[in-house]
Amino acid sequence: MKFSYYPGCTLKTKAKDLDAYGRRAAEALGITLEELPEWQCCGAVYPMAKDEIATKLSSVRALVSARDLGNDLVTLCSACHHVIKRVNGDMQNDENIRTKANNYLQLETPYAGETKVIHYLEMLRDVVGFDELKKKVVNPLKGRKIGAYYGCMLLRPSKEMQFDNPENPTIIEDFIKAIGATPVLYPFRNECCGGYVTLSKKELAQKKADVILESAMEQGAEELITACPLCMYNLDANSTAHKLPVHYFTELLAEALGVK
Amino acid sequence: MPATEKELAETIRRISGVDTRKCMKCGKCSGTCPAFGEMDIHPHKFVSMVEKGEIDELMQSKSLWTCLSCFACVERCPRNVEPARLIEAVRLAVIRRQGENYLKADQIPELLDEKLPQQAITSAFRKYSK
Amino acid sequence: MSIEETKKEYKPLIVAFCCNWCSYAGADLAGTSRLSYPADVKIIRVPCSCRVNPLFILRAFQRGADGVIIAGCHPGDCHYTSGNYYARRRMTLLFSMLDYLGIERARTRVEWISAAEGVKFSTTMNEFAKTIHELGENKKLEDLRCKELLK
Amino acid sequence: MSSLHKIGVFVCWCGSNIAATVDVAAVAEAMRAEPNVVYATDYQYMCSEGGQSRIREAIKEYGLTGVVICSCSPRMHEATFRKAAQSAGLNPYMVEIANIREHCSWIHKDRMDATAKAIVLARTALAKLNLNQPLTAGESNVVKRALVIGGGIAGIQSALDIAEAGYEVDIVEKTPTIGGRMAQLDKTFPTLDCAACILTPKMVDAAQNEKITLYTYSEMESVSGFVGNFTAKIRKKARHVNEDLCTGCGLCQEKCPSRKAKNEFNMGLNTRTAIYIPFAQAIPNVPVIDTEQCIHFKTGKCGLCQMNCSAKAIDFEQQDEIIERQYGAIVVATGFRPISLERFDEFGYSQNPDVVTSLEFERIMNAAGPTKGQLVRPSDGKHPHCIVFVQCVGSRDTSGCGKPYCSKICCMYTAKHAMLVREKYPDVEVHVFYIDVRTPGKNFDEFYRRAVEQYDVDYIKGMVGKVSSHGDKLQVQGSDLIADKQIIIDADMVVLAAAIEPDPEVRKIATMLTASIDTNNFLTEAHPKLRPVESPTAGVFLSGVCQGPKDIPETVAQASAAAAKVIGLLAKDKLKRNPCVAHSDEMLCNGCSACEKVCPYGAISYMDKEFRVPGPKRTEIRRIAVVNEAVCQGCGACTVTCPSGAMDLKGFSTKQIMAEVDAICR
Repeated sequence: MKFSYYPGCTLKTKAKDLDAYGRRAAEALGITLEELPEWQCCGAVYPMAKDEIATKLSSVRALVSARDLGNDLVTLCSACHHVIKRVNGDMQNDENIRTKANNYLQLETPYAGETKVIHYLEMLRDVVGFDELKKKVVNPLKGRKIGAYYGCMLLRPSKEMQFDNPENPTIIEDFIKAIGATPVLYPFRNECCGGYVTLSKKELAQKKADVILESAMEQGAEELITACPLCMYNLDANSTAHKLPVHYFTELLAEALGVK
Repeated sequence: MPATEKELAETIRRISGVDTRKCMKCGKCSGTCPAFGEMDIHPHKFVSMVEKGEIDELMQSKSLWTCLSCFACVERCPRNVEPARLIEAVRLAVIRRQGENYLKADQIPELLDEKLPQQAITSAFRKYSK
Repeated sequence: MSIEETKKEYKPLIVAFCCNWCSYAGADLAGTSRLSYPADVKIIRVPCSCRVNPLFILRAFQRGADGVIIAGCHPGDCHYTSGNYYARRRMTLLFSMLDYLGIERARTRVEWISAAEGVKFSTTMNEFAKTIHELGENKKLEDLRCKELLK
Repeated sequence: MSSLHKIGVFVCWCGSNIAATVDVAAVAEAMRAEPNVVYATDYQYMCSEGGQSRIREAIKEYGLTGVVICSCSPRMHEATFRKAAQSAGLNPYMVEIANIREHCSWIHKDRMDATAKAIVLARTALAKLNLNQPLTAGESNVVKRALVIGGGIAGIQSALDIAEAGYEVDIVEKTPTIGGRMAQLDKTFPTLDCAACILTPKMVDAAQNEKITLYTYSEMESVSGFVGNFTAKIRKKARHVNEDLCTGCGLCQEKCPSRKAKNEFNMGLNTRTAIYIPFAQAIPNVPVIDTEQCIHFKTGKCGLCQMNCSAKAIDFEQQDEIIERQYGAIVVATGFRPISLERFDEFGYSQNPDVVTSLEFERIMNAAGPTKGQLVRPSDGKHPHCIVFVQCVGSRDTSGCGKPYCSKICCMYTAKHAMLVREKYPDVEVHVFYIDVRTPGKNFDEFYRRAVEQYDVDYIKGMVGKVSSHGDKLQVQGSDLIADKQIIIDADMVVLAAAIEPDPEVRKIATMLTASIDTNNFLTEAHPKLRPVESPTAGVFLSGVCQGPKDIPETVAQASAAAAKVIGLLAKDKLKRNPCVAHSDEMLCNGCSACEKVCPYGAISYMDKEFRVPGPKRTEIRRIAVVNEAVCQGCGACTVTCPSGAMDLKGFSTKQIMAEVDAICR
């Protein structure tokens, strides 16, 4: 099974682990992730305004590039996934954006959202299958009580992201079960960590992260996993009161598959 | 020539793509917003003020810079109103004006710490400046 | 009068066949709710969309109609159980023939509009009238003798 | 032919409804110039006695052979004008309506455009009328028996009223007992009398009334026929308990070892046995075996119920039974259910047992419910100290997760619940999140105000954004719009006023009856104001929530109204049939059978008939189609299918419709 792979900027710098473990685990699962040639930064936030075209072009380029290679596109960073998936939706459904983006890019074949964008977790669920994954685990993480932290970007808006039930998601819990650990459900797993506001309003982000950690600890989680470098930062480096170890989910995946 | 408030309101509605008339004023957005406490104009009021065309006041609002873009209001709105899009549109109306950037490049270094991911800087730049 | 001006004054002629149970009632509801659509649309009441003979549509085009729309109950909701299915099948065949004859596919339409869908009735008619207006006058099937006779 | 016609045209102003946008005098003037038109006039209200007498007088004075009325929709007043024409000696089918109100004056603003269109519509009606033939409606018999589908309060009330008038009624109820949703309720607003106390006597009345037959645990298989003469097939599902032998002692239920099935009557809050009577006052008081739960049906073993039944009523071999019956009228009373809350997980319903729906809360508060009326939390059986009610959960929701309409009953039952809790347990703090409080109804607003002013219920204008568990509390985060604050309440229970939707069975039944249904699965009434209890399908009547959300008083009122309509129908010995039926021209028919294949009613048959022909043979026998006018419903499917053009529809003939097309395209 071969996919085009979009790592994104942060995975090349501060979140190298997220990327490296992700690649190793994919290899162990028999999946080839081909990094897109010459990808550009997705912009990290989805430009919501209807008249923002230029800021969407880098995502369109990545999408076109995957299409031309004939591959589905796998993302790993939540923010990149959010941006690329929604821009792809615009290219499918918003005639104005589609026309303008195509006019600007002057492609040989105009792009209308043909590329299928899936997140690494969706790949595990829908392509590999959690039952299959379970069979390939050599080092089950028995006894570990792990809370899944979803954050915002993967789930919302659910009409566009089509990722999981936005209010009661289960994909990461199913993942945790597959790698042999025990998922801990807690109600704030889909609440915001504070996001980019951490840059200018640290206290606000801290408050948000603390609430999440508190909720997870109360339900008995001993560690958290996430798919987002910014969530990682807010929960790990930026929180004040409650401390829980936070990992990228790919790290645990690699560990379970014996390729860490 | 600077745009009149009425023209501005029209622009906000156009670039946000939001039909504020669909709002039934239930307040679920404000019941849901994780940044509510840090906002001066709360999501439900934001929608109502766009509806009424009170854009000048919104452009001064703290809420523009505290919205986390978490899309909880969008997700839970029973009428598909999407308040986050309105906040983004007003924010754009501010930063698209010459010299009105909320965050300037030379302010960045002092805000950084070694663990902060690039993603945060890029996001903040996209959200706060043009 | 310049060509531009004549174009502006062009008022298309649209014939709408509406089934008595759903779409005609839907049109009534559009009226009761004061949901406007262009006066170019004229409605003929039929008991069921399956009463619409393809000949009626040909006749309309011959007599200079610019667009014809058939509206019936939603699939599964036909007052006569299955009439709208017949209508759908017949019209699919007829429309492809009309297409072959050079009558643009967009000049003909089948829509399902229930008695409760006044809004849908009006938006459908507005859209259709707009489409026909953009397509302009239909001259392909027009039988000029008919016009002569009527003069 | 057309030159023989003398036609009168009457243009209605409808007060200002038409006259404000259409120049009625100009329409009359234009019509006066049309061939065959001998008289044209306009009048303020054509449907009034004054208007009708004008029509009658003109028919006599000018010897009119046909009448065109330019007025409101024919769905509104066609029957009125036909009657007026008939009373002046004109065949009622020589009346045509040009709809210049709903299809013209109400939707167009420009007076020129509207007037021009009104003239075209009037000419179109005239063109059709020129080709009209006088029609005579045939008659058919009325079967003096009514069918009521659904045995809730709506169905029971309709059945009782019909039986009271002396007609036989059958009730078909899919669950094992009649009673419906009302049987699940505790107290009823705004009087707070107990639901069981007012419902169970009615259930008993229905069971004991000799004119009423109950088919419980039964479902509709099929319906055919038409007003006055429906044929219905009812599937009486096997109860595996003989109704005639069972004494209702309940011993079987006591002995049954399979006790894991969710108790539907208690909204799944507790369990029941495999053989069960839904509740103590069930009618009939005969248990039913849930074959999916029963050990005997699953493994062939057990049989404890049979061994213990002294009446020998348990019958594992019992089979479904199909009952076929004729009915003159049908009442649909299929009721409602609360919507599924799977798309509202922000309220934590699926994740926390202490978040309940209002109907579940109703069972908790009910003295005969799973907690014997003790207010306790489902999770730990503890007494709650703070309860939050959330209104409009899934109502007025256009996001696609819920229903776009107001469910109508939630404001009142929430006020009732809040009040009952405060009255019984003054220590419990009660908060209600509301968007609007809607209390139109007699003594309704007073009731709601009592909850606030007398019982200190805290009404908060705002909506809950999220419910999350926090220790053994539920953290309710919501907005208080008046204070412009976000508030957090630590509650012990959360009660969600879930939107209601028609029972999903209604779709199947509507299809059977060819009754129309709207986008929300509510049955459509023939006219939203003037014919609110009739379906557009003749002989089918609507009762209760299947037509739209309503509370008990409204449901009972509508049930009685539907019954009155049924009684009016059954009181007739003969019904006039629709004369607009298909007719085959035997000289053109080649007997190909194409029409028979498309007829949904089986109204077309074939016969061999002898015809005179030129030549030495003199006669020949040909196969021709014959339409049974009593069965034909006049859809016209056959007319288009007929390859030889022999089949035509009276009142909507090919020539008439062609003439209408021509008139529009003139």
